[in-house]
Amino acid sequence: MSEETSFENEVIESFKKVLGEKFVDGYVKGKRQVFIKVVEDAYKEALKYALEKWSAYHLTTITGIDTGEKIELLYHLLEPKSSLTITIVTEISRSDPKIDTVSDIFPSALVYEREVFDLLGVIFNGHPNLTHLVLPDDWPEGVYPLRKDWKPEQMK
Amino acid sequence: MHYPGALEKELLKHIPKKPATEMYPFVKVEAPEGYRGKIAFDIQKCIGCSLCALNCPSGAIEMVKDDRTKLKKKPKFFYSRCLFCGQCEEVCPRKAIKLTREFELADYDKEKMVIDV
Amino acid sequence: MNVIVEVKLLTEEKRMFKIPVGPQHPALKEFENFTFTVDGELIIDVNFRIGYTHRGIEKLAESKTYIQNLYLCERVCGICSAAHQGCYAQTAEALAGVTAPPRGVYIRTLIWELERIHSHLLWLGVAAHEIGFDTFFMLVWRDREVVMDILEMISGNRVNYAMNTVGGVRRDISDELKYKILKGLDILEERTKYYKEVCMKEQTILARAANVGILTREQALKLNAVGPTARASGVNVDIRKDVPYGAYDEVPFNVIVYDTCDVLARILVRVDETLESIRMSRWILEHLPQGEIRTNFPRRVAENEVLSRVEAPRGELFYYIKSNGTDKPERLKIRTPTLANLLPVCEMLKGCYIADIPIVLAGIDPCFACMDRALFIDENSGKRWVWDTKQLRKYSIKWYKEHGEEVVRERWKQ
Amino acid sequence: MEAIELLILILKIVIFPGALFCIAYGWFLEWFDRKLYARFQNRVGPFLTGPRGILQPFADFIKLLAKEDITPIEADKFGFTATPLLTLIVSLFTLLFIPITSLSGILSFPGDLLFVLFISTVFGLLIMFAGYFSGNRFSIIGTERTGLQFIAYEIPFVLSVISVALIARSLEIENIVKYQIETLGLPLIIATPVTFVVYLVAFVIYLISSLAKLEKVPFDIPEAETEIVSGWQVEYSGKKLAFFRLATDLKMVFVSGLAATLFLGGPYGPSIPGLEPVFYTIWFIIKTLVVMFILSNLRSLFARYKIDQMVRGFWKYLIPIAILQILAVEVLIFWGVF
Repeated sequence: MSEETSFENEVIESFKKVLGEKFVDGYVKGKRQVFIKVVEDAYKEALKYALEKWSAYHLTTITGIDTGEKIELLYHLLEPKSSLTITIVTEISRSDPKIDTVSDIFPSALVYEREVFDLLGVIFNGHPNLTHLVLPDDWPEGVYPLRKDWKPEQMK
Repeated sequence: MHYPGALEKELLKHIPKKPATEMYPFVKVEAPEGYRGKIAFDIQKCIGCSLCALNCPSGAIEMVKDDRTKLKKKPKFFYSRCLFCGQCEEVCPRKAIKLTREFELADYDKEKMVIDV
Repeated sequence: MNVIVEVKLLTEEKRMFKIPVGPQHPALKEFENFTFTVDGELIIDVNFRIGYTHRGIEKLAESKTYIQNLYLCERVCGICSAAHQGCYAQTAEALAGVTAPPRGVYIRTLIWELERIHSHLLWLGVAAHEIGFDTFFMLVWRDREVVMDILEMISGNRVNYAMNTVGGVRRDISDELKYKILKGLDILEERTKYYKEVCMKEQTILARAANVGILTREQALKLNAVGPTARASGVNVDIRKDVPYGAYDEVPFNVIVYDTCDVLARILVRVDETLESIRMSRWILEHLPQGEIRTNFPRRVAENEVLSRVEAPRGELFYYIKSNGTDKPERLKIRTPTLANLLPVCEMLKGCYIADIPIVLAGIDPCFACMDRALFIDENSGKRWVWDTKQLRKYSIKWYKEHGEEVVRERWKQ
Repeated sequence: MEAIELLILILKIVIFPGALFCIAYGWFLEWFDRKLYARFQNRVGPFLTGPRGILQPFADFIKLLAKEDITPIEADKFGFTATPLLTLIVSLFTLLFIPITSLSGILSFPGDLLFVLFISTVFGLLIMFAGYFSGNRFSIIGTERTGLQFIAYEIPFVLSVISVALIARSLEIENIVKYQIETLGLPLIIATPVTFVVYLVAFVIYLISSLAKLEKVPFDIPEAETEIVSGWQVEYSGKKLAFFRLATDLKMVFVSGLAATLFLGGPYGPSIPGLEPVFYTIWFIIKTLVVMFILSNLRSLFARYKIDQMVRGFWKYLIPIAILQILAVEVLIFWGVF
């Protein structure tokens, strides 16, 4: 077991070293799947580090989860050659969800950030075109369907 | 080596051949063995356990009152909503539900698209 | 100096001509909108607006059990239904710590490969149709029926196979069926080889596909292109090899990479992958292990989170599930390959001609319904927004009386 | 006496072999084309209306007549309504010059070949108007493309026709037909080995440019369905579309009829004396069907070219070849071969 997870642990250790206090938690879920939880203002640093040190250039997607009190953002990165999946997890406030865009590091984030904005209402500072992606243009302002307190009946 | 008209030989072969089209509504086509089509329900075997209704992904099964089964309930199938996934067939403990090979189910009236044995 | 700049801007502005492609357009088989700014026949800029088929699947999944979600995920996409369902099943298995038996995994992999054959042949036909080659389209689709029939024989349906379940697969493959499949695969291999030959010989196809819709290797890497689109740009990325899942660490196969970066490369990548898939299907059938095809799956799943990837016919498909101890998932996230290829396709289209729009758009094998995932059926309250034709007609007439004129006017102002 | 002659002429123009016959034959050719196209693709094609679906084009026409006729807000109302009618009239008019029942057309005068060629170029212009008047974005692109395509295919088309006129030393269609029969004894294209070689080239050029004239694959660029939704005719519906489709069918009769006239010896063929009109009509139908077979085969064989490729191809290859071919004919005439 220890041999199998040694590579994953090495990844977690390296993040711990670089981020220091901003590193919150690191855990392994399945083979070559590393989750790194960081504080709100260090996520960009972590992403950059994942790109530079572990060359995880492929941003698969950004998942937003409404946990009730906070909104959790998961940046799923992939490094295909060593099949390493790094997920950078960060939590932001639910009442005023604002975070900087990462589209300057990962251009493909442009679409995924719009999706998260559309469905969860997270505002990405510096995004050039933060408009509806999947919801219709006449969708009411401030209604975000993927939040837990939104029920489909509200649409009637 | 490339040139326009690489398909010519193949095309001329088709002229005397019979077309591949199946003249479906005029000539009936049989669905293969194991096809998931219209639901056939056997009330004799049913015990009214509601497992099918609980597992149905599209809510096409509703449990209604019926005295013939053990638990005084029987499923009513609205196949206008059915996905034909066969989950009800799979979970049924008494094999009372079976998906048949019948597939011509379209109707103008939604009310008629119900199996209520 | 200023004046000159201004004059130049004005004339440029005047020369801009916007053509809307979609929401309904013959080049798009589904509803999306791309607005092209053109100068004569040359495309200068592309804007997209997606979401016309948003069905709210991710939200709906939170109110359904793990078993019900199987069939929901299957309906994210029609063409790659097995990829979605299989990916969901495999993620859910990892979530609950269940391992599917080897025979189940092999059959699942077989369905994935057969689906790839069917999807790529479908795409080849559509691509031929987009460049006006209807004969090729008809012939390819005629021969695609062989693999459709195989899939129907195995699973009981042509499109939504419903083969996978959490913990394995639902149907076994008998020896008699195996023989039939092998026979069908022989026909498919012969025909696919012939079509590849035609693609390389036919001058009109080459004239439309070669050097069209260029996406360089650097752009593909930077914009995170996935699947055959990336492989046609010389990026050696294939989830089946990179992050092996299912039985792919045992099945021998080659990753097809072309480096001409154009539509022709995308055609050849897909045709070659079809041939590779036929070979793989044969190998899987011959090496099918004995034993069970499924195991039990718990009704409730303890708190956990897991992500997994599948190489769908269109590229990397991504599922993320978070559970909360009940029988329903807390969050289900789907990232479909078309969404990832959206920015690359916009990049490809710049500098193309209007005539290239259909084939370049089709070049990524777009599946917009996949990408959008949406519809407001409320399961809990039982309220349904399903209308019959009469109501729908009434509503549409009413809507157009109210809005029609102004909408048309507004369109014209643009 | 004159009144009866006039009546016969009117009957000829209106019924046989004029308008009504041509329209019916146009529908027949469309059915033949669709059926063949389907057979090449291993499909069935139209099969429901009438025996083997032969009435399908007629049924389509009737259906379109009954459909809602929409005029867009931005369209030029007069032009939008007038062009379909004009196109129909012009395409009917050209057919009066094609010999069907006898060796000359219903209308015939010295130099009518040039006149027919001139009118047939009006097709292209009318298509441009049709697209322009509907004011749709797609039809404007379709118009642009029609214009570009027009300057590419019209020259080789005319050159290939003129080379035939050169050898017969006449610009009258009747004389060209008679020359083939009387002087050569056989249709131009198979009369002698020399004419075969020279006129095969002209015939091929004629067929290729008539594919462009008829807007069929690989030159259906102005109406390319997957690119610009059917281009210049995107806004037309109902009766207007029905007229356009009928005009397209008539163009098919014209193009195949002209090919039969110029290269295949017109309606002439073995016949029983006294029954020439009947036999000539049959020969005309056989010859046009041969031309249609080739055209259908060609259109099921290729992918659509891009407009730049098409124009480049025509100017780079087809026009020089057509000019060389005319020069070759001149030289042969100079040497006294013809």
